[in-house]
Amino acid sequence: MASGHDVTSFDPRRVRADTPQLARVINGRTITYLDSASTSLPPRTVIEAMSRYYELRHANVHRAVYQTAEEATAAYEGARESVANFINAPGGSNEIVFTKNATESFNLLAKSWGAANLKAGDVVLVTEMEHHANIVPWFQLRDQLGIEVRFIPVTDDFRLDLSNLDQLLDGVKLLSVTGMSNVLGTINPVKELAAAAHRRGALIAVDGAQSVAHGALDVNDLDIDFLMFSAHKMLGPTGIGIFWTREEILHAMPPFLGGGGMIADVRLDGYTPADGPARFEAGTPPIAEAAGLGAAVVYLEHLGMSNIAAHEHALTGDALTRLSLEFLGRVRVIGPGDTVSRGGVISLDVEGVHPHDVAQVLDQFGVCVRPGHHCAKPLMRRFGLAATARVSFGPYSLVQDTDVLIEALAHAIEMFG
Amino acid sequence: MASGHDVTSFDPRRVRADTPQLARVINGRTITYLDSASTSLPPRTVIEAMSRYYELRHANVHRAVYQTAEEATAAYEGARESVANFINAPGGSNEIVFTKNATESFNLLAKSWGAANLKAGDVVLVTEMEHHANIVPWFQLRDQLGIEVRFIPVTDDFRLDLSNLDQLLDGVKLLSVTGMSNVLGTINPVKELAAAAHRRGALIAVDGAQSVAHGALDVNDLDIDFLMFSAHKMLGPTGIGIFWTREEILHAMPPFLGGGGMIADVRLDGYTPADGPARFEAGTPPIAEAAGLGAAVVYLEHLGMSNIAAHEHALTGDALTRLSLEFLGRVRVIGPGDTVSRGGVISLDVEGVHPHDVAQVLDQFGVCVRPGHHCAKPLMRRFGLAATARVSFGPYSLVQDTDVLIEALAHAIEMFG
Amino acid sequence: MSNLEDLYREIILDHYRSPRNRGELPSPPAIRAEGFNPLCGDEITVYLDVRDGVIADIKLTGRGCSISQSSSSLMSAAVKGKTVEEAREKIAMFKQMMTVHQSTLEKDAQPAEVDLRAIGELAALQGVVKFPVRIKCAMLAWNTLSQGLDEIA
Amino acid sequence: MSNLEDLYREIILDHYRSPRNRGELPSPPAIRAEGFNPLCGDEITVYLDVRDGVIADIKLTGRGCSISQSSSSLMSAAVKGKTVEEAREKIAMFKQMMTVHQSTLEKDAQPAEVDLRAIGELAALQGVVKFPVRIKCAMLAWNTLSQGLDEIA
Ligand SMILES: Cc1ncc(COP(=O)(O)O)c(C=O)c1O
Ligand SMILES: Cc1ncc(COP(=O)(O)O)c(C=O)c1O
Repeated sequence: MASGHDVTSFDPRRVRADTPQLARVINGRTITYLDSASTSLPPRTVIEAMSRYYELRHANVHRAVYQTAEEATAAYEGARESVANFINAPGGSNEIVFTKNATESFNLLAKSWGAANLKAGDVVLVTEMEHHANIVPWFQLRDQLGIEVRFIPVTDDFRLDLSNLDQLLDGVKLLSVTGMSNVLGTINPVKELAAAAHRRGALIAVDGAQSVAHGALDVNDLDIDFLMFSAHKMLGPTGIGIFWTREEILHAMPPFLGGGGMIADVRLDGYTPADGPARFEAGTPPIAEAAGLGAAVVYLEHLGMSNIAAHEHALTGDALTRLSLEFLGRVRVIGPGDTVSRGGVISLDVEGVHPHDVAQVLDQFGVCVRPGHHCAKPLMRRFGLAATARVSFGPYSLVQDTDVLIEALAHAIEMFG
Repeated sequence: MASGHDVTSFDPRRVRADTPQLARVINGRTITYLDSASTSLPPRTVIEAMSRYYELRHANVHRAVYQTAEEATAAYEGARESVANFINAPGGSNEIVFTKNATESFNLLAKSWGAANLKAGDVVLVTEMEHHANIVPWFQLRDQLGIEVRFIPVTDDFRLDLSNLDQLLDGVKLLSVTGMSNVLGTINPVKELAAAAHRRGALIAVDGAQSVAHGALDVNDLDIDFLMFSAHKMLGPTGIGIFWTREEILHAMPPFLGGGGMIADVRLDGYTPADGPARFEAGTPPIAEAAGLGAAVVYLEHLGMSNIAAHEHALTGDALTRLSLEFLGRVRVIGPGDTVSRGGVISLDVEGVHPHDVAQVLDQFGVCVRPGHHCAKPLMRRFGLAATARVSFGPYSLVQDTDVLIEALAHAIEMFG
Repeated sequence: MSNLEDLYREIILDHYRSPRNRGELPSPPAIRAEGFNPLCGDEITVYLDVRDGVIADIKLTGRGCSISQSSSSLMSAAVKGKTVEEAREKIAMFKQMMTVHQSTLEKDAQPAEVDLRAIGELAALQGVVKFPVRIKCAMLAWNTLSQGLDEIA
Repeated sequence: MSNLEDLYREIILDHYRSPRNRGELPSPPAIRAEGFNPLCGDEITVYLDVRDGVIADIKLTGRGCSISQSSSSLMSAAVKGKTVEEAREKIAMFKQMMTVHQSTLEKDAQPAEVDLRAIGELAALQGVVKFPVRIKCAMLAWNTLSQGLDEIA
């Protein structure tokens, strides 16, 4: 394990014991969950935070004076505080908007900030390794406003090709980049990219969907301007995402979705939007989900983010080594082969076995991996692939998971060999 | 009770026993929950459906071949089927889009269908009793496209003034109206309005947020074109809403939010949207929430929608009578005084006591009512009010709730008298 | 009901039932400031007749709950005849009473020291801090007064 | 592993490893139809040389999983030399095998009657119905063939 991690009681076996689904038996074998990049498995404390919420204090938030509604509001707003602390938002909870998922957060970025601040010819710079969530909203804005969407290429060794960065930044108003690729595992140099963008007068948005749960993400230290992520990838529930930006930027953003809760006044002839995060939270928000997210943050902080990162780093290094030793080139890793600036996502291309078939055979061993394009089709095309079989780790993963993975992979190869 | 209700085992006391929060003690008294119009309290079966989902089969949906992912997909798609049956969607589950709440559903209507089908000068006809969710998105579209937003007035006896309907429908492309007012309790004649709109070549959208949980809502029988509602008002969870429209309309609607899951292809130079409901479900959807919603539909169907309607109707009649007898005019009902075409929402204006103070005093008795403008400011202005204290019933409400309400109201009046 | 009596002290109910300094002043010359609480619809308009640095007269209109209305009535009584300087001090003190208490309540610490004599009748509003959603109601009049005073050139 | 062997029968693996009728035909005159499964990226292109109502030749290119590839190989073998009419019957039969089984599985009813002799080797794909997400893979080639046949004027 890497040194320098927090001195807390981190023990992946304890995390495993905390996670009910990991006790499940599938096809006669205990589940081997290797799909955390897709969605993570919540610990009991998160599940119970939501059950307790519904059992004791479910009520609509805001504007109510009775006790359960005050408690529901406290749970909802408390989660906002927790998230603000978790990412070290300089302006605190006033900078946290709750959405339904990271994808909605990107749409908020494009359709509120983008529509108000970009005009024909302005450039949004993304990368070839982005998730569709950080591509399609920009294409939509391009179709509407005539902006240019430019891509930073990816090198043959699965890193951003930054050799022409200065040129690529020409005319750029926003650089929007993933903190970590959900296909390659590559961790991008966000701090350096932020500095480069700012030098050129551009803002920088970071897709934190993959990075935020696997190592501390400090928006203040990274000096970024926007961060988007989802609770369900950080041991939290489905149905809630996060949009962060600095208070002064948020303050100037026009409303996106319209409805109750986001207004200061509505008349027969028009409306006045509310201030602060409320402006972007139209309708009844994901209240129980916020309670679950709050519990997930507490749990993650208890584990220690650097412990989680170190643990996943160690698992990844071990798996990369063993996959290469066991299968002698029949299993190709689509992503960096070493563990430098690399997270716990390992995309596999198994010679002669389609990813769907890999995943199907693995399922018979109770092993959960995801076949497909992982919502990153431009990246898949870049490497001439239609799909990969993706393995990904979480804080509850153990070396034993890799043992079963390798056993099952060997079976798949034999079967189709 | 009204006759003609389903022959099932409906017993509000059983519903109450099924609802954990109703056992809670607040300020020394068992809770009296009279805020179901704001959000309803889920029964144990709904809460457990979600816990079980997280404990056993949480996984991202679609595109996965392993067992828990198939189960998660089945839960998610199964909820779509259940909802389609629940509202009798003629095209089945292909017509059901899951959003985050009714408000997002309205934004989808305005920003996808509306933006594609309306042009400057076209009229969207709403009513003075609409929730902001059915007003603000139209104002946003007006600001963008120059459409006209027109209002059907409300009469002094709290009904839609339809005397000039034909004139009001002039130039109208869409009539968008609430099935039931969340302030007045007024139930609108949707079927007649649908016929009138269609005669004039307009489509009709219905805000089902209040109506859908309190009586059967059959889109086929009503002959409407769009329906929007939220799970959390029908004993389901927060974080999931529903958008329904007929398949041929849905098929022609352009995408709204962009991202993963809503595409058929993404290239470096553009994208091709997916078909069907998927086109409007960008990003990881509310999966656990769909499981909860599915359980809520099963539970509601088991109770029998017409039983619920009859029960709430009886409670409302009883409460209206007793409020008028007990307080001899000091408590004014802002809404129809009888129970004809009227649901279980009773807005109160207590002479000399501000709604906030009413709610505050009631809280001391464990009574939960909501003070405020209920996201219907145009309606409040229509009646010269800033706020009301709103009482609303659910299937678990009992006459005893009204007893406590009256006791607490008497105390409030005495205190401020 | 003890909590409730903390909130609705007799002085508050009295000011709510018989608000002091209701009415308008011709403006100009009077300064006119409007306050609005979008969450609950409370509204208040403050008219200030300031001469030689002294609030010679103050009038109020508006509507809202007992807390916002009694707070504005108490406020008007507290600043009428006072210098602008003194009024600003009262605003600061009142804000402190609302926020300091709130945070000490949260942290279970000792109540901060607010000079109750200097606050006088306003102390009746202390109970509000136990009801966080109502603090905005109590603050509305004071924020509006503050706005009005800022308009003095 | 019994489930798995139901899915991956030896015939399927054989057709996957040694696909029949791979290649292209000059088009025109051949009919060319493309199929695509956006969910998993499976692609297939079918070339049809139809003369006097008979599929004189058929060639396929594409890539995808063992199910989609073996299904297309089995399909090409099943329709080559057959009349368009007969090919359409095979398509209908295959669709029935995939959907009927699916619904009977769901309802725990008796398997519907599919004439296994008429289906021949294609019966090897029966196991797919137990894996609902893979049915799309098996159907891809057939849907694409159907598209191609529709293009015959
Ligand atoms: C009539 C009506 N329409 C729309 C809504 C909006 O629902 P949601 O807040 O769940 O989006 C509500 C609930 O507040 C309502 O009562
Ligand atoms: C890098 C990345 N960005 C964005 C997303 C979108 O997240 P969500 O589906 O929760 O909106 C994902 C997850 O699928 C992801 O991995």
